[in-house]
Amino acid sequence: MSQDQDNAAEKTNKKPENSDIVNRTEPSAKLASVQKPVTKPAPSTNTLTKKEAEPPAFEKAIVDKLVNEFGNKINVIYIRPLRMKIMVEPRDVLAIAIFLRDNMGFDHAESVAGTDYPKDNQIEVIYHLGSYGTETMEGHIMALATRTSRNDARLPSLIDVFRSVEYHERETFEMLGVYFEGHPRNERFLLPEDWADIPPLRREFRIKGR
Amino acid sequence: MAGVHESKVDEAIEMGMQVVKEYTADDDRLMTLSVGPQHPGSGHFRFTIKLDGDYIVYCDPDPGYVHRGEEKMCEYRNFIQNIPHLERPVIHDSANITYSYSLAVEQLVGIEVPRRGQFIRALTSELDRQVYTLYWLAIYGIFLGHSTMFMWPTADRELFIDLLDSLTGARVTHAFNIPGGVRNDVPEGFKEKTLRHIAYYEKRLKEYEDIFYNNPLLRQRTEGVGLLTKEDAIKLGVTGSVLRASGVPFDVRKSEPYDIYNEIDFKVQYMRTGDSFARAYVPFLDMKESCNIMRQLLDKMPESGEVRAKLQPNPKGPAGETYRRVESGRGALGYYIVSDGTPRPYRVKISVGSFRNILALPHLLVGSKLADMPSIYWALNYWPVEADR
Amino acid sequence: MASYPQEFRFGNFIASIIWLVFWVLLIVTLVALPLIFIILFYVPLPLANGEVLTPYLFLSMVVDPTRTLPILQFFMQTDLFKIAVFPGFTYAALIAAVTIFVERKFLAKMQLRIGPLYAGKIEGIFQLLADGLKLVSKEIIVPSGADKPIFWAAPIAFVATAAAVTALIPVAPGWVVADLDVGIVAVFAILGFFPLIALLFSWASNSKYPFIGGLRALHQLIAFEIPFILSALSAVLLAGTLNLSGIAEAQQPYWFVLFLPISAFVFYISSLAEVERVPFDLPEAESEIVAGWLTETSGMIYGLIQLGTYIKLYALSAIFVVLFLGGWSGPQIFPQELGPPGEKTPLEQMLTLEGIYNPGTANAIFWFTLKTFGVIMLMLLPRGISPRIRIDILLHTGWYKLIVLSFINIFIALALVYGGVFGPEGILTSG
Amino acid sequence: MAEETVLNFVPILYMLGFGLVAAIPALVISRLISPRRRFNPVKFLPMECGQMPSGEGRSHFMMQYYSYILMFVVFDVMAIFLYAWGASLFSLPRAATLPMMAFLGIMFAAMGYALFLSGRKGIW
Repeated sequence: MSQDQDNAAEKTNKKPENSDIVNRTEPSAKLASVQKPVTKPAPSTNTLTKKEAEPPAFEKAIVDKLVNEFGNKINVIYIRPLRMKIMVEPRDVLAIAIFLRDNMGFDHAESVAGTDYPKDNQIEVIYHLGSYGTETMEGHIMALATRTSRNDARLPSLIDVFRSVEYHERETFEMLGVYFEGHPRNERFLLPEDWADIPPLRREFRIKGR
Repeated sequence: MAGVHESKVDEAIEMGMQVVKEYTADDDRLMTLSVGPQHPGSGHFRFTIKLDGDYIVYCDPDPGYVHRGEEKMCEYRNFIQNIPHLERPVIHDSANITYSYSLAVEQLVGIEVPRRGQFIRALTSELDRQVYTLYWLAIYGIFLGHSTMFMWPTADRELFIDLLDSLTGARVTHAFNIPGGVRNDVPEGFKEKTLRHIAYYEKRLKEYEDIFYNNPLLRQRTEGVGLLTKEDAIKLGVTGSVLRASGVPFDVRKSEPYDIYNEIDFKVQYMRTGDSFARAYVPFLDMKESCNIMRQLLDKMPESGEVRAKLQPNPKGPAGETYRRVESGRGALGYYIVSDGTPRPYRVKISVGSFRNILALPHLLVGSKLADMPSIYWALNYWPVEADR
Repeated sequence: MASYPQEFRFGNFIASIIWLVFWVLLIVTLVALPLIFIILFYVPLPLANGEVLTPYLFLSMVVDPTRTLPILQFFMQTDLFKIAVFPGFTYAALIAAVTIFVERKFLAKMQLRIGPLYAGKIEGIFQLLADGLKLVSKEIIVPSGADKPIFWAAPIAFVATAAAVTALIPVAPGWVVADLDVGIVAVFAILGFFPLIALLFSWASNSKYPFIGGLRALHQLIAFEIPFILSALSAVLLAGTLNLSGIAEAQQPYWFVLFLPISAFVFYISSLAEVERVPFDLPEAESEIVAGWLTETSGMIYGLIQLGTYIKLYALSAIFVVLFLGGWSGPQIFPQELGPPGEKTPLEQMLTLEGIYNPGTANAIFWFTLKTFGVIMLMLLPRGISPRIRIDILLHTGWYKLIVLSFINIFIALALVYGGVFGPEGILTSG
Repeated sequence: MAEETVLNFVPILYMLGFGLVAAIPALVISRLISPRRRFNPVKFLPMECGQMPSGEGRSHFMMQYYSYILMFVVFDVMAIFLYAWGASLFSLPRAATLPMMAFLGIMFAAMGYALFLSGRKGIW
C-alpha cells in the first residue's frame, strides 16, 4: 500500500515535467512539522459548556500573549480547541488586528460576520482570522469581535490590515448597515440595484409572509 | 518561488504593467466591456472590464444575480429544516455544504455521531467533491475551447451521480448529511460498485491528462498566466485549490481533521507556480488523491453499526456560538452559527470558498490579455451561486 | 433512469433505410397511384402524333435514350451546368452539407456522444434540414444603430465569395468553371475578400463583441495569408505553372506532398486559420467575446455565414488536394463502359448513361472527392483534441515559425528544380 | 493554354452571381415567413450581456498587434511578386535566381527588423 503511494507520489512529481509539484509528506526538514496536524485534537462534538471548563494549553498561550500585550482592553469570551474568541472595543480593534497580524501570525480573515442584537441595541461584527503562514496554527481560528451601536453603526475598516476582508466588509455594510470607515467602497454588492429597504439582515426586517 | 517558466511570467507581468501605467481607468480610449450575466463565459455573475487594445486595465466584479438570502432564511427555520435549502447554492457539492452545517449544529446541540455514520458522511463528501470537480473541469475545458474536455468529464460524472443516487436517493441535492449522522445506511453491494467505478475512473483520469493537461496549446495558454504569488495568495485569503496552487499546502482535512479524517492517510497536493495551469492542475491531483481516500474509507468502514445518533425531534442546545469548516470542492467552507437557546439559529453566516476566491479576480485580470480572461476566471474555482448564497 | 438511445449499428442503419423504402412504396401504391388514375379518368388528355398522350406514352418518350441523352449531353457542356451544378455551386453545397453531418457524427464519436439522432429516423440524417428550416423561420434581428445595407449584404457576399473560390477548382480534366492561367493567384485574390467582409460586418453591427471579433479575424487572416501564399509557391516552383489544372497534371506519377511535406503542413495549418476552425477559432471565441463577429447574427444571416464557411472549407481542402495530393489522379477503377458489353436495350442505355459516361472523368471525380473528403476530415480533427489558441501566440506562430518553414521548403523545391529532378527535362517530369 | 483575356475571368463573375442568386432567396424567404414583432425596443439593442449598452459600439479601438497589419501590406506584395518569378522559373536562365535571392535577403532583413519592432508593444 505504502509502496503504491510512493509510486503515485513519484508520478505526480514527474508527470507535468515543468510544474514542480511537491507532496506534503515529502521528508524535508522544513516540512517535517506538518506531520503533526494528523494527531491534532479535532474540535470534537462535545457540548460547549463542558469545553470551556479547561482551556487547551496551546490556545491558552496564544490568548495569554494577547492579554499580556493589551491588558484589560481584551475581553476573552472563550478558549476551545482550535477556536478562540476575544471581544474588543471599536477604538482598539485596529491596533489589536495589527498586533494579531504582525506578532501572532494570523494573516488573513476567513469571514466577517455581523450579528444584530436589538435587545442590547448593538451590532456585533466578528472577524474570523486564520493563519496560512504559520504551520502550527493552520487549524486555529481567532474570532475578533467588536460591537457598535445600532443607531449609528460605524466601525474602522480592517482592509488595510487584512486585504481579504474587502468583500466581506462590503457585504456586511449592505446586509447590516455597518459603515466601515476607511473602506473604499461602502456600496451595494449582492443586493439588487434598486434595493430600497432597511438592511436585510437586521432583525426587524421580516421576510414577507413569515 | 522557483518556477520553471518564471521568465514567461515576468515577461507577462512586465508587459501588463507597461500598459496599465499608461492610462487611468476612465480614459476615453478604453473600451468598457461587460462580461455577464448573459455571457457564455461568465456564469450567473457579472464583471465589468475595461480594455486597452488586448489588455485588461480594470476589472470590477458584481456578483449577486443569484442571491437568495440563505442566511436570512436560516433564521426562520429550525436546525433540521434548514438542510434542504442550504444545499441549493451548490447542488453539485451539496454533501459538503451540509456536512459543515451538521458539524456546527452537532457542536451546538451536543451530539456524537456514530462511527459508521462518520465514515459514510466522509464518503458522500468525497463523492460529491468528485462530482463537483468533474463539472468544474468540464467547464474549464469548454472555456478554453476544448470541447472534448467538456463532454468527457460530464459523462464520467454520471458514475458518481449514480453511486450517490443509489446511496441517497437523489442525483444532486441529497439532503443526506444531517446533524447526528446520515439518513440511511449504504445499500447492498455499494462497496464493490464503488471500487469498480473508482478503478474505471482512475483509467479515465490518465486519459484526461493526455488529452488536456499535456496538450501543448493548453500549456501555452495557461502557463505563466494570471500569476498569484504565495504572499498575495495569503494576503488575499484565497482558499482551496487556488491557495494550494500558489504553494501553500493548506487543507482543512489535514489541518483541522473533522470526523474520521485523522485516521485517513493522504497527502495534500499542491504546486508552487501559482499560475492558471497550477490552479487547473491541483484539483485534478486532488481527484486522484480522493480516489485513494475513498478506497481507505471503504476499507476501514465498520461492518455494521448505527449510522445516526438519536436526535430529539426539534433539537436545540444552550446559547452559544461556533465556527466549523470542512474542505469542499472550492476550499474551506465554514459556518458561523449563533444560537440563543431556541430551536432556530439566531444567526447563520456561511463563509464560502467562492466568495473568498473572487477577491483575486481583479488582482489577476488587470494587466492580462482579454484571451486569458476565461482561463483565469474559471481557474479561480468560483461557483457564482455559492458566492451569492 | 433515462433511456439512452441505441448505439450506431450498421445493421440498424440498413434496416431503417429498408423500412423507409417500404413505407414510401406502400404510400405510393395505396394512395398516389389510385389518385392518379382517378384524375386521369376525368381529365381529357392531349393528342401527340395522333395518339392520346397518356402518362405512359409521356414517360416512355422521356426515357427514350435517343431523345433524352443528347439533350442532357448538350446541357452538360454549357456554362450554366458547370456553374450551377457540377463543379460549381450545387456540388460545393452538397459537400458542405455532408461535411456538417459528418462533422457532427465524427465529433460525437470522439467525445463519447451519439450526435444528432432523432430528426430523420436514420441517425439524424435530416438534422441539417431541420436546422435549416429552423433558421429560415427565425426572426432576423437587426440591432439598432446597425449599418443596414452592409448588415444585409455581408452574409450574401460571404456566400458568393466562397462560391467564387470554388469556380477555380479543377475537379476533373476540363471540369472547371474558370480555367485561368493565373489560377492560384486568383484564389488568393478572392480569399483576400474574407477578412474584409468579416471586418465590414462586425463594424456594421454596432456592437462591441463583434467589433473585437472582426479585428481578431482581420489579424488572424492576415497573419496566415503570407505563409499560405508562400507554401503554395513551392508547388508552383515544381510545376512551373500557375494554372491549377496544370499543377494537378504536373504531379501525375508522384504527388508533391512527397517532396514538400513541410509546405503541405504549413498550408494545412494556414487553411485551418483561414476557415476559423479550432484551434484558430478565436474570432468566434465564445467564452471571451460571446460569439465574436457573429454575435449579432440571427436566423438566416447566421445560416448563410455558416454555409459560406463550409463551402470555404471545401474550397481550401480541394486546393490542398490540387496542390499537394495530385488533384484527380488515382488508379483507374471505373470500367470502360457501364453494364455488360454488346447491344443494349433502351432502358440499359438510359441506366448506363451512354454517351455521357466517361470512365476517365468518373474516375477523376471519384478520386478527387475522396481525397477532398480525407482532407476535410483532417481539418475537422483538431476540433476534438485541441483548445483555442491565443492571439499573440497565433501571430507569433504565423509570422515567425510558419514563414520560416515555408521558406525552407521553397529552397528545397529550388534545389529539386536545379538538381534536375523537376523542370523541363527533369527525371520526374511527366509528359 | 489559350490566350489569356479578360473573358477568361468572366466565369468567376458568373459563379459569384450564382452565389448571390442562391443566397438572396434564402434571406427573402426567411423574411417572408419569419415573425416580425417590433413592439419591444429593448430587443433591438446591441448585445451587452444582458445590460443596457454603455458607450458606442464603434469606437476607437487599437489592438496592440497593428504593426503586423502594416507588415502584411508590404510582404503580401513581395509574396505575390515571387509567383511571377516562380511560374517562369523553367524558362529563365539559372543566373536569374541570384537577383531573386538578393531581393529575398533584403526583404528578410526588413522583415526581421519589423518583427523586432512589433515585439516591442510600447510603440503603438
